[in-house]
Amino acid sequence: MSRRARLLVFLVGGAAVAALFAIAFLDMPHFGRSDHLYRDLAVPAAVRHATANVVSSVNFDQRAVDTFGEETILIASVVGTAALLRPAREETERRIPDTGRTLGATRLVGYLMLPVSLVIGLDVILHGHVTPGGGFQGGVVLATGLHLLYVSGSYPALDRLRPLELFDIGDGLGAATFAAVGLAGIAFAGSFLANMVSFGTFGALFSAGTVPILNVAVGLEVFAGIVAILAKFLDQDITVVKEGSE
Amino acid sequence: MNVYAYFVAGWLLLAGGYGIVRSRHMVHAIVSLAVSQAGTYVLLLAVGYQSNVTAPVFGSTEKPTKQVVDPVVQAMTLTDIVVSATVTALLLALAVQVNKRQGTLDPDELVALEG
Amino acid sequence: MTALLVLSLTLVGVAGTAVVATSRPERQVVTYSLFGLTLGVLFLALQAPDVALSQIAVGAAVMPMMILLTVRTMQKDLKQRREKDDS
Amino acid sequence: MTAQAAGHLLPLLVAAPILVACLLVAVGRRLPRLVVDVLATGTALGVTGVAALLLVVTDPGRTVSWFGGWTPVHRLSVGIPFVADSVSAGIALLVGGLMSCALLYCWRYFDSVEGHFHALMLFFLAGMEGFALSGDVFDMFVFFEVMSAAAYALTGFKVEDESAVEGGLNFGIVNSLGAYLSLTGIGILYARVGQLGLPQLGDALSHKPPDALVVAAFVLIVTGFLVKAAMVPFHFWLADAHAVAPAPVCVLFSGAMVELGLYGTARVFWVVFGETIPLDDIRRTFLILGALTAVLGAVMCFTQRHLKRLLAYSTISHVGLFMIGFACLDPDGTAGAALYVLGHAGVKGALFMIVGVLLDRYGSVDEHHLFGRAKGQRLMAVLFFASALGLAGLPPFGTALGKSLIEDATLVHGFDWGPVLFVLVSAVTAGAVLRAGLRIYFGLGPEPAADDADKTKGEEEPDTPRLQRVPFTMIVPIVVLVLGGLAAGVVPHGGQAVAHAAERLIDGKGYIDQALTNAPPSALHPEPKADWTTLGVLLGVLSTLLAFGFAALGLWAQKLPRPVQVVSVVFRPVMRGLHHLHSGHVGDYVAWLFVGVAVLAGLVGIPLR
Repeated sequence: MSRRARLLVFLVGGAAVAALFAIAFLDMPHFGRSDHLYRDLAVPAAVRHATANVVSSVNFDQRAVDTFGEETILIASVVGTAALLRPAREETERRIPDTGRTLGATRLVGYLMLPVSLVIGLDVILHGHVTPGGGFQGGVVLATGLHLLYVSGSYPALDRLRPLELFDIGDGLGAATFAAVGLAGIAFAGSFLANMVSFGTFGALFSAGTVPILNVAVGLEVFAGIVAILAKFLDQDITVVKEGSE
Repeated sequence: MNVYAYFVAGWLLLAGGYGIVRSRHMVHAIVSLAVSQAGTYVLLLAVGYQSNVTAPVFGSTEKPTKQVVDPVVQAMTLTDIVVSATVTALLLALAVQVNKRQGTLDPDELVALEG
Repeated sequence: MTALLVLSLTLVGVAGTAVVATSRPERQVVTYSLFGLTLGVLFLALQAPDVALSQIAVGAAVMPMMILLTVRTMQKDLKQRREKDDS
Repeated sequence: MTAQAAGHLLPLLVAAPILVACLLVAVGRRLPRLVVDVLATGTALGVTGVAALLLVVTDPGRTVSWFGGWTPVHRLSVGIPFVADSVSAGIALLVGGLMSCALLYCWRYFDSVEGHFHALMLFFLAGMEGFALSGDVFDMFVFFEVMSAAAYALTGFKVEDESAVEGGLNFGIVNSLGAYLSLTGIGILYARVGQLGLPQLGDALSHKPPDALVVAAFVLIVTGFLVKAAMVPFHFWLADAHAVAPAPVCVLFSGAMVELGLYGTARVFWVVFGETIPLDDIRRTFLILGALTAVLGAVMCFTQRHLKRLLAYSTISHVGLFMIGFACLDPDGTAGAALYVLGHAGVKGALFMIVGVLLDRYGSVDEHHLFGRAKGQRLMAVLFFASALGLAGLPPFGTALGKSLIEDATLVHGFDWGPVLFVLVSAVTAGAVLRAGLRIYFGLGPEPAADDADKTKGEEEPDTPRLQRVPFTMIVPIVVLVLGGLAAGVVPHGGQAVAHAAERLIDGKGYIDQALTNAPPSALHPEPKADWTTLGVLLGVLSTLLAFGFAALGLWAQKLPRPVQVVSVVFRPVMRGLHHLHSGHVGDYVAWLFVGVAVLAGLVGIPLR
């Protein structure tokens, strides 16, 4: 279709969908209302399992299967990205020499920020069942922190800190731990992904049963997975070249 | 004002669709898709919101008796964000390869699949 | 509905439109990370700190980085292609 | 086996392939190729076995498992159930079986890149199993995305192939947008009900009037599923994705993934919306969509010369026929659709694999380029023509039994055009396949001109290094699939078992009560028909004969007398327009997607006002 015809088709369809949205939205309960059935069930359920962060309780206990699926999407995408961004037949990877071109100060910031983001990331993961955060958020913070090294201009330093095979292992291990905890639930508590460890005291670091264990597993998987994905994009930008062009 | 948040969500969904339809660059189309998906975040969180109550996180000091907003939509949105990031990664990876093979990412010039 | 909510919802709508209206991907990196930040603020206003944290980490850091790297790879590939055509 | 032990089988179907895939991700690059093959194929076979066991212990009732022990209290729960009835367990078995065949087919012959291909296949398997078994609407969305993410990567897996990566991109954008519309529908429904489990949702909506919110939620939720099911006008991505994905992946796409979209629609309709939206309304809507899809797919199929595109359009056309079976909204039509899906999965899977063999051996999937080149390939020719006849609906293939059941069901509802449509559509699609086979294996008809003016593009890179002879590991799965397609029609009492399964699927209230209160399943019809009828057999033979007629027409069209050729003067511009519509342009596809939502909303909503 021509650009004009395409726009016309979209405008017809889009206008009708907009109308559909409008009549549905006007029928919906108002924004800010106070009756939330699922909330009224989920909060007491979280309290029963001594999980102070109710969102974590929903994610890793009440609706843990959703998160299991979500982590599967993540690892499948990591593998998919790696497969799609592999050097094609006519390409090779070259090695980047450490030229030391970047300014010392920028590089210093990168090195200094690394431990800071490591501490923040780990804290977010380990307290995910008590305060806002969790395995996913902490894992992303860790992965981003590592890539500050790239932003500050030291790709070779990043490359040294990032033995990619180890990250593949971490990724697989994190996701496998989630599955294994789920299957252990069948063996020891009678249902898949059952929260079976002793719950501990509400609000304490050691509480919420399996929630923190799953948080750590997800943290490992997300950290390793995001690093692996970004590494593949970085490789495309920096190291993958057509044969003969170098 | 009671439904403003829902309409912002609907707007984002449609705007993203418009972006893909008018797109001149596949990366632009992929980012527009992510805008569409952001519409679903806004819708879900708006559905679970309650005025004048706090987040569903009690922390280590608070008693779990106060009223909170719906935690379930927040859990759903978290999943949704992960889906968005990972699907975008896959699509961008495909776009990188399309560009390598065909030397363009303008949908009007990509002709490997007509018929 | 508080003024903060109205304001952040409007900002999200405007920023999202801006992302779609930015036709060049290399500029979209900027508008998209701004959009990610406005979403993060909105989620805080909606009492969703967990979601806001993820959104800021993903929407304002990881996704823009992937888009940026994709754009740079494309520019590199196009340059190589042009050099090859010239020679 | 106790009900609780049977419940444990459900998560195993999802968790086991994920565990093995994680192992492949972690250490796949260090494992010898043979170990990767054995692990992956073994896992798929194991899943198939567990699914078979599940089917046996479930039949004829349901197996329910609330994860995390969150069993419902007062018909409400915070947890997620997996629910198997004979249909979902049967799909779990079908998916496992197809995946086993596909993985065996790639044994040692497909460059797996450090085990990545096998890991992706296993994630894909887990996603499909989870989607089939899940009893929670948001969880269905999650597993929908699991299978999608793996599917996008598998489609573009051959990165050296320009069209492969582009096909993957179109597929990804259109399907993702569909999924986000589904999620919008889920959000809208959640605002009303405050639950996400299918049984709780159905419980809350039952016997309420279908107001605007309910209709909008239904339309949006099924949009994502119908995109997967490639209903017109959501179908554009399918031909692109099938044309470029590796052959063993196409087996899964055509045989199971597309059908899962239809299954999702049926499941959500019967459990959640079955007692609010009037049946007549839904029946009319889906009959129209199904018939349109069947006809458009058949026409596009007949005019292809790229073999994988040809088979892809045939799949679109057949999904339209399955949709008509579901749209009868009765046990017979549903049972017919289920049998048809089984038979189709076998023969279509076999055809994709045979085309894969042609590609590996001759480096082309173009019908004209392959003219006469496979003469003397006796075994492959036999398997090819057996599958083509199965596609035509020749008794006793499962396709023929399914087709005949749906034909009966359409007549019961007073749609006299039903049998005519079925015979014609299956004859045209099978005719296209037969025409290609007669050209390739026998060199029949005039040799097509070598010009590539009307050549449709798609995959051209072979899956493997050129084959000198077809290895045993490729022949076995093809034979198994053809026999499977046959078995669906000849297993004694198979039809009745499927009819009972269909009765369970459409019993939404029974699903709700059993999931929420552990109520025993209701009694089934003691003597379901679901068997061969004389009329059905005759119509099956007729469509096969007509298929040969269409094949001959395709081969010798130029030799027809002039007056008859005038027809093509009218026909040709229409065809050119249709081909032009299938442009490979993602913007077009998205524009049509919105039109599709609008049409769906109009068909469902306007008569209810």
